[in-house]
Amino acid sequence: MKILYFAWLKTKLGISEETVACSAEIRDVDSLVAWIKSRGPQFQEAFIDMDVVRIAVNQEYVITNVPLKDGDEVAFFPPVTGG
Amino acid sequence: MKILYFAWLKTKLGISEETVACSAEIRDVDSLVAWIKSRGPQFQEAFIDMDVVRIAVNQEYVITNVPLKDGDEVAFFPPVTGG
Amino acid sequence: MIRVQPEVFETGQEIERLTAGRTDIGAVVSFTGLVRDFNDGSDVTSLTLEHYPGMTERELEKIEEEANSRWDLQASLIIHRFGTMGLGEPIVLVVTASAHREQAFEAASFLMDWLKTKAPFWKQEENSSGTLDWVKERQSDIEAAKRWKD
Amino acid sequence: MIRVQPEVFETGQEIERLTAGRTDIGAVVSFTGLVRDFNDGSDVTSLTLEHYPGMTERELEKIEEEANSRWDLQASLIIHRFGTMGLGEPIVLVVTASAHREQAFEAASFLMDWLKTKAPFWKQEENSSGTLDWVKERQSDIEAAKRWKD
Repeated sequence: MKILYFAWLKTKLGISEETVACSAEIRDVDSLVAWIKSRGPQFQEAFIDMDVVRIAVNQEYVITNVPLKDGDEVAFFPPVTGG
Repeated sequence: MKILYFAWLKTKLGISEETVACSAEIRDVDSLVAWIKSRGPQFQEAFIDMDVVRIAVNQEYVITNVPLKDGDEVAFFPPVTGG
Repeated sequence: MIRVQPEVFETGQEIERLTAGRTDIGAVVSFTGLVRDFNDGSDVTSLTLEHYPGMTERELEKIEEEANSRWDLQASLIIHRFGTMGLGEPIVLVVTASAHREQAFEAASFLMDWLKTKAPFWKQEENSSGTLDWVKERQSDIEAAKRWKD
Repeated sequence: MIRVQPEVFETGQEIERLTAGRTDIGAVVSFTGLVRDFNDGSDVTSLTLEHYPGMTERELEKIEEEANSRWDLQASLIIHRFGTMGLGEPIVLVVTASAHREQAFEAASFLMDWLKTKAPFWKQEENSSGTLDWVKERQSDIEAAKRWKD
């Protein structure tokens, strides 16, 4: 599945987009976040406060844990500040 | 003093502006209205319901009886409908 | 700034003029009132606005001052036309500029509500049979104006 | 109608286009958000907006649909820019047209409030020392959005 990062999440991680395969370890939003955080200190730090991380699955906001499958698009970003 | 009529008051009376001298009989807004109403049936009718007549003295709304003097400008008009 | 005029105006041009060269304005709200072909259940072919020259300007200035005392505005504009207007033509324009959007929105809404119940203008509608009718005061306008205490 | 674009737009032209040839519209409200030189206590020299292509359009469309379901609108428009913008340039435009002014005012205010808290845009400000800062979410925007129940 495609993972997208925006705004300071993108600059902090130095990644805007990556592809991750679903697995027994990465099967829903919560396990995806846990896996991302395990990748190193900058990942751990970026996701330390989930109150300032918004999540969209297939371009729709999600606020609860939802299952993921290959082909999904998951985006992580800070609270929006447009307008 | 100068008396002005606007909108349906003007069309009903057929007068847009006239000059009336202050006197013992015409000394404030109430007595001016009483005098105007005494001038004939169309005057009587136009001023029969003072709830739909707004009054301005020297271009300021008045809602109570105020004294008048020569040189004043008194206007009678219906509730406004601009905008 | 207020203007009372028979001429048509262009909303965009007026907004442009009000904000040109300024970099301190964050929010601009405009309200344009247009002549529409249908009002209170009857067709309209043209609209004529009578007003009270002199008092109109005074009232509009007072209303604008009041808005500026209640909200933090960086610029404001009221234009109101008089005379005869065709369908789709603009009648009135209110523009408010502020650093913050709620201020600009509220002030514009207030300006329209007070203008509707205080500025000495009277509308006369012509319909397709050629009849001229004075427009009646609307209860909804009176209620709207009451939202903002005197 | 919604548009997401890097190009500058002109508020007047957009209003004109939305209402051209129509005689059923009585009230048009526009909101324009501009880049200002000062924000949350620091000077700003330019603004860059990042967005989430695809989701942005979807969210704006949903917000516009929601406004049309809540208010009786005859036309509506949302334009939001992305990319780098200079001081005084427009960022966002919302236009609502209705037969009645309260409808147009409320819908425009709603569109801005929801857009501010839902549309995936992120502002980055550059100041005079060349520092780039991500703009923080504002509590006042969250409160404003809460006025309109989900």
